[in-house]
Amino acid sequence: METQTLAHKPIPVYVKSIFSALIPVLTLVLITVTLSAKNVPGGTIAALWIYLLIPAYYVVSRLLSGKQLLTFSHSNESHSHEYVPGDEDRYIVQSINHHLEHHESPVKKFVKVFWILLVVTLIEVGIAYSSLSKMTMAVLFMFFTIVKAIYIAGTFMHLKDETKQFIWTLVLPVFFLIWFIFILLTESGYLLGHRLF
Amino acid sequence: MKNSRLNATLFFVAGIAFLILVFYAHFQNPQWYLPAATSVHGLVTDHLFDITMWITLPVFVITQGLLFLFVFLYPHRDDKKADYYPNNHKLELIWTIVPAIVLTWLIVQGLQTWANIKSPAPADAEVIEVTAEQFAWNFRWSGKDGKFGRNKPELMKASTNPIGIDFDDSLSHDDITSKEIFIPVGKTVLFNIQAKDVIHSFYLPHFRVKMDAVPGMRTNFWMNPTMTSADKKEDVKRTTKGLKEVDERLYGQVSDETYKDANGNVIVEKGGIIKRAERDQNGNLVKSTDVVLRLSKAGIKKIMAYHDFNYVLACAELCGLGHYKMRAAITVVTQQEYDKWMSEQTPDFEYQ
Amino acid sequence: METSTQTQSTAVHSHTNDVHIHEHEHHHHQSFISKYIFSLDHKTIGKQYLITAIFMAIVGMSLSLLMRAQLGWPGEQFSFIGKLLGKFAEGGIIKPEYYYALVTLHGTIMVFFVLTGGLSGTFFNLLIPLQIGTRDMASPLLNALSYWFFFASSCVMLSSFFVMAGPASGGWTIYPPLSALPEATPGSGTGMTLWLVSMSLFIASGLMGGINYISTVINMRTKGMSLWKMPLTVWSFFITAILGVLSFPVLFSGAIMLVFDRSFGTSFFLPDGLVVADKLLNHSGGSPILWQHLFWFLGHPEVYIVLLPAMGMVSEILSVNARKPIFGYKAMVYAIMAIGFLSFIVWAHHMFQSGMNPFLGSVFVFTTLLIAIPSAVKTFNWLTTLYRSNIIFTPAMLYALGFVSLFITGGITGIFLGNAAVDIQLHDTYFVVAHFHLVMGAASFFGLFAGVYHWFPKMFSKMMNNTLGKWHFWLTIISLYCVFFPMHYMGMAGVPRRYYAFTEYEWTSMFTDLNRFISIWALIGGAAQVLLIFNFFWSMFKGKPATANPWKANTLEWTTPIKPVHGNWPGEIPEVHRWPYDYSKPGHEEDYIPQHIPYSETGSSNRKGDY
Amino acid sequence: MDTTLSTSHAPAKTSVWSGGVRPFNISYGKMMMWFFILSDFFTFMGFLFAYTALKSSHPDWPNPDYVFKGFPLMGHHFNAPLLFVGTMTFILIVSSFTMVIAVDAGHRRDYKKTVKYMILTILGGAVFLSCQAWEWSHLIHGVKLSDTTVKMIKDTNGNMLRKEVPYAMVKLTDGIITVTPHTAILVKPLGEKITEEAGKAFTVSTNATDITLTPIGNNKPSAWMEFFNEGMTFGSTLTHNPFGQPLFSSLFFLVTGFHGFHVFSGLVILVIIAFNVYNKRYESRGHYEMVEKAGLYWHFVDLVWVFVFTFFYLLK
Repeated sequence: METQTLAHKPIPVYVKSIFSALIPVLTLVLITVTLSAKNVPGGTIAALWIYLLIPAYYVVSRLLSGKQLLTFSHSNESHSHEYVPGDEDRYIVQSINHHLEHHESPVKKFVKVFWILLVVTLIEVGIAYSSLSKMTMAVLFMFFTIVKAIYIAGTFMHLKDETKQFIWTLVLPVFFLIWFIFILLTESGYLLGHRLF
Repeated sequence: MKNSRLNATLFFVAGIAFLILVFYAHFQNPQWYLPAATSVHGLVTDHLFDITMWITLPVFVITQGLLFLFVFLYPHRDDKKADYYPNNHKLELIWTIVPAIVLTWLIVQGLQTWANIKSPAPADAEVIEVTAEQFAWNFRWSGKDGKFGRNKPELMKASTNPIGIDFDDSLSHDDITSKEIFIPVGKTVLFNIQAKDVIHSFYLPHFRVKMDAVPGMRTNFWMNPTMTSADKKEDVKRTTKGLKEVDERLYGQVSDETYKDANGNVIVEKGGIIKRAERDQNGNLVKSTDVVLRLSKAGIKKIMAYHDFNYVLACAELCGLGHYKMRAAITVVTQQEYDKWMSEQTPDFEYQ
Repeated sequence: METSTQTQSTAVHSHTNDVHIHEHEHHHHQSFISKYIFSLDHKTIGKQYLITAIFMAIVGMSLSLLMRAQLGWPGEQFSFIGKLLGKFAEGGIIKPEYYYALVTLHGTIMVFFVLTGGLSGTFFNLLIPLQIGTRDMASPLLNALSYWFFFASSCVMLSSFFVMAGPASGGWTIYPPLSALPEATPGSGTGMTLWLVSMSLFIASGLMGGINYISTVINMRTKGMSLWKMPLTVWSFFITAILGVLSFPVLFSGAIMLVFDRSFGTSFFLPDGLVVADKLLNHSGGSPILWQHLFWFLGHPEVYIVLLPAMGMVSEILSVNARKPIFGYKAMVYAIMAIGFLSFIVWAHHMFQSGMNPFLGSVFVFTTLLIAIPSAVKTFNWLTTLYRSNIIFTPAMLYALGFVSLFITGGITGIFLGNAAVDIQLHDTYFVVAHFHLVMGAASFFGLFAGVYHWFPKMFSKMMNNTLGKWHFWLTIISLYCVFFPMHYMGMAGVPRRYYAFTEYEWTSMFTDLNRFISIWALIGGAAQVLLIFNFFWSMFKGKPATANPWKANTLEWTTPIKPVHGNWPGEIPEVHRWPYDYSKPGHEEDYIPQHIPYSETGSSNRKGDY
Repeated sequence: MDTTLSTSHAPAKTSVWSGGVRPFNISYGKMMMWFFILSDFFTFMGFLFAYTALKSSHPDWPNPDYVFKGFPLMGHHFNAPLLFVGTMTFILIVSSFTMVIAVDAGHRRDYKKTVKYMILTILGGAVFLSCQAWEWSHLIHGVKLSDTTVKMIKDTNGNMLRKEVPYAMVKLTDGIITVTPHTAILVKPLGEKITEEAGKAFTVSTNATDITLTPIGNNKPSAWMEFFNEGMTFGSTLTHNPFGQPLFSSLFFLVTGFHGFHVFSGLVILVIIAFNVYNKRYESRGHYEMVEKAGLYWHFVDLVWVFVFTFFYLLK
């Protein structure tokens, strides 16, 4: 069974080292070559390359070392209930009770978050009245918005109590939004200079 | 599975026939392959097209070939078992990394070409303002002063002032407008493109120019034509001239001699274009002008003819009912002819 | 099988809290209406999707044939078309306004209603619960609602054929200002309003379905069905559902803004100084390109929403009928993920020549061409799956093989289009038409066909006729290639798409013969579909009764009873022990080992590193 | 034949992902609500990003401080930016807080407390909606827009700056600017106002039809814009906006309307659920997860408001 030995033979060290060396070198070469392309904002392209090649490096190195790309690891919560069809209600009751047993009354925490939200909003209004530059204000506002969003989602929506993997499931798609706004801002800056009226 | 072998063979034959037909179609009709560009940047993009073709063609042939070959080689037999061959990391890595490297190279080529095409036009470029509307193209030259006068949406009247030139602005007094484009050969031409109503696309297929005309904003594209219309026409004439069968495929051809029927009536003159169909004044399609029919009635089997050729401007973005006939003529002339043409033009201001 | 339904009912009783009460009231006395029309059973809903989609596909295909009639024989008078379309084709010649309506609705119906609604709706509903081993979707009620929203949106879309000025005619991408200004084209009146209403309903349906599929796959897999044991079908469905849930909302916001522009006088997508028919419009400040960004943020993932499920099903069917494990299972999964991820960051390659910031052109060339890498991995893996296999030529297998061929052909042309500089010539020409019809249209249709032939026994407990299926395959693939391959040549010459006639230009009229050739093959291909439709409905009633596992496949759906029961398995849901691709395993007598067979029963064939 | 064959097989590693287990330890109902929220978040972001894109492609985007400066019962001249919307935000935070207490009471199956706090939440939501109604109507009813529309604005060279715009939208180029209103009647009061408030920035001359402004020194256009914004109160509608770009008010009404619609549907859901809780509908189920799901939705409405607040009211 030649095929089987093929499948399970470890990859020789020299192949690994060549590939591992190749990727950083390739990255540098690519950045240099793209930078030489005329009229392309070099920094952005370079950032793109780094940003896409680092994951690629991770993937390749994981594959080369024979590891899995994604490991669906054990949850840090030990009380995952076995799933039995038709059992949803019982499961919900159990998990709520479990939650109540293991956590002290959260009302205090809610009050705290309430005050935080209030104060942050007041700070924001204060900043709006201040004479800071537009750019500084924008950065501060975005920062405080994210702070508020984290508190609302984390505490009020109990996201902090969920498993890490679930949190990542919800947070990762936001990457696409960041990419989207990056593109739209680049676009509207260009449009500003090309408007007719 | 009693007809496994039959299906496998069928698949193989079909596959081989497919590949052969692909190549046959190509070599039978070489004129169908990307026609040569007549602009400087067009030659570069065509080159990129060729590179991509040379990379992908072998991939196409090999992968399709393997598909048909495997199907042919391994139809079901009850007495054998397939290989249990679930994975091979090395193989998978190879065909991840090899395409990645090849594509990276293509990307870099593409980016450089793109950046060059999209770089700002040289300062001495001839500027032509293009205004698209449903369903016509309007062109404007800045005239002697090198500056365009204002145009205003509220002055736009399709019949009298399609691009709404404001004649209160003295800069507009020497502006020249036209419904067709004249450009000098070998000189950079910058098109400033805008639209009045909906999105159109300024498309010069032979020059590899395509840019949407977007209402409310100005887009642009610059290019450098390499061949005058007359030269190109002559070039096409030279390469396509020959005896053509008189049958229904004889259209879009220019007759190189005068052909008469038995009564001495002219069927087609020398230099006459044989059209498949024409439109009457109402825009309705009228069937063929009968040239072919009359030629064959007169017993003429073959005529000496060549392809007609004109540069053309078309619209490439769906813009409404007249999208398909939103055309304009574009003529590339020598610098002298261009200057002459320019001097003959009367600025619109003088008609006011 | 009635008895098994009865025994089943107890197990399903308290299945979901939301439908809990509903089940109590209706379960035991199912009338025709509650069983077949307002059913909450995922299998029935899948079939409802399929039959609606078949109807929509017939409509969509007829539209394309009408278009082909116009393009192949421009100016020819077809009296039956005149009778069919009335004032839209006086004297039997289709008018330009109706031609553009045909273009628009053909695109919309095929992309959304057949290949998204039909393909996803049918097979996600049918296969997800059956293949991961659960009794139904997470929320059957939402699932049924999803179908009825889909049905309503189909009705609204079809109703636009009957409004005075005709259906929407701005192309399926409905770029404003054309789509926003009724003055600009007749189709932008009521027809466009109906289009937008229909799409909003469709998006609602898609979201209800999507969150259901994702939750079901995450939460309700049977014991042992780890993610690495899921069939590639479920993997692709899972990723597709995620794409839908994340991309459709953005189109929704765009569509709402367009509705406001059209009906309430705002100008989000309408700039200053619009002059239509010598009338200066009052709009101010908007940006037409903004719509294109919002649209293509959905539009590109949409392409993969259409294609990924077909890829998943083809992988499964190839493996089953090649009697060989799919090669590089994990690489296939990673490729699906990579394609899903990349599909979100490449949308503006549809806009290279649209007047957007040219710098973005560079960014999107880069991301776009990267998609070729996972696609190449998938293609090579399919080919290696066939290497030293033992191929059984069922109609489903033929379609899967056809899919691979179409995917290669159409995929390769994508490399030309993805390069902005080359795209200058090819953008919005027949090259694009050929490219996406092959790689997304025809290939996804082949996935759909393969799925129908393969899972028909599971849907209707009958077998389809193989001979008809094979004839259907050969006629379809030959006509497809004859239709779409020549279009590449037209595209290279620069023949623009969405032209009502090519007789206006010398440079396009040289393709008149080719156009007629294409039209003839389109008619043949269209006629060939009668074979499928006949086969489908005839087999439904008169087909050979199906056996429990007719294709000797490994996945869980073949362990359910031949006659489907509510709750899928009359007894316990089988536990899963192995990956779904143990075909032709050395040391095992049979050439397949279903997923629920424990390793303890297959001692002689167990190996180190088994999945 | 093959050395790797073995009769015993090591049992597969089990993890939360290996099937038969809820990997996130969440019921599917809650999970579906979360995924719905995620997708709805994308819809909102579609709107807000469109807002950002349009805003950054316009130089004359209004400064929100001059738009949202009123307060109920304080009259037109009240000038405290963000005060009212800050109050609205406060109300929404309070209602979010009461909701989270209701959810917690639901977990403890204290149906009375749950109902009580849900009613408080509903009240909060209703007050928020009323505030929004005031803000909308306050923006819409000002000076009638038709009275303040300027047909054409030219600079002294005769270049058209804008067609049919209110005063406040005049774009300033360097040099002198002539503003030509289409009704002479208006010129007088406005002219007076201008002479009164223009301060030292411009020299102002008016006649029956024109107002001519000549900047003194190096006045910046923005100062001029702000002067107009401060000087007058206009009403804005979906399609007209005296404070600057009409798109601003279009988007304002669209996005706050869409958010308000979410608040409203949230209220309907809360009322139904509160009613069910009161009727002990969930008591028989043994848990109050429906309250929690409704709570998730309600908090999401709050979460989105945080973003709307930032994009519309804070960022300048």
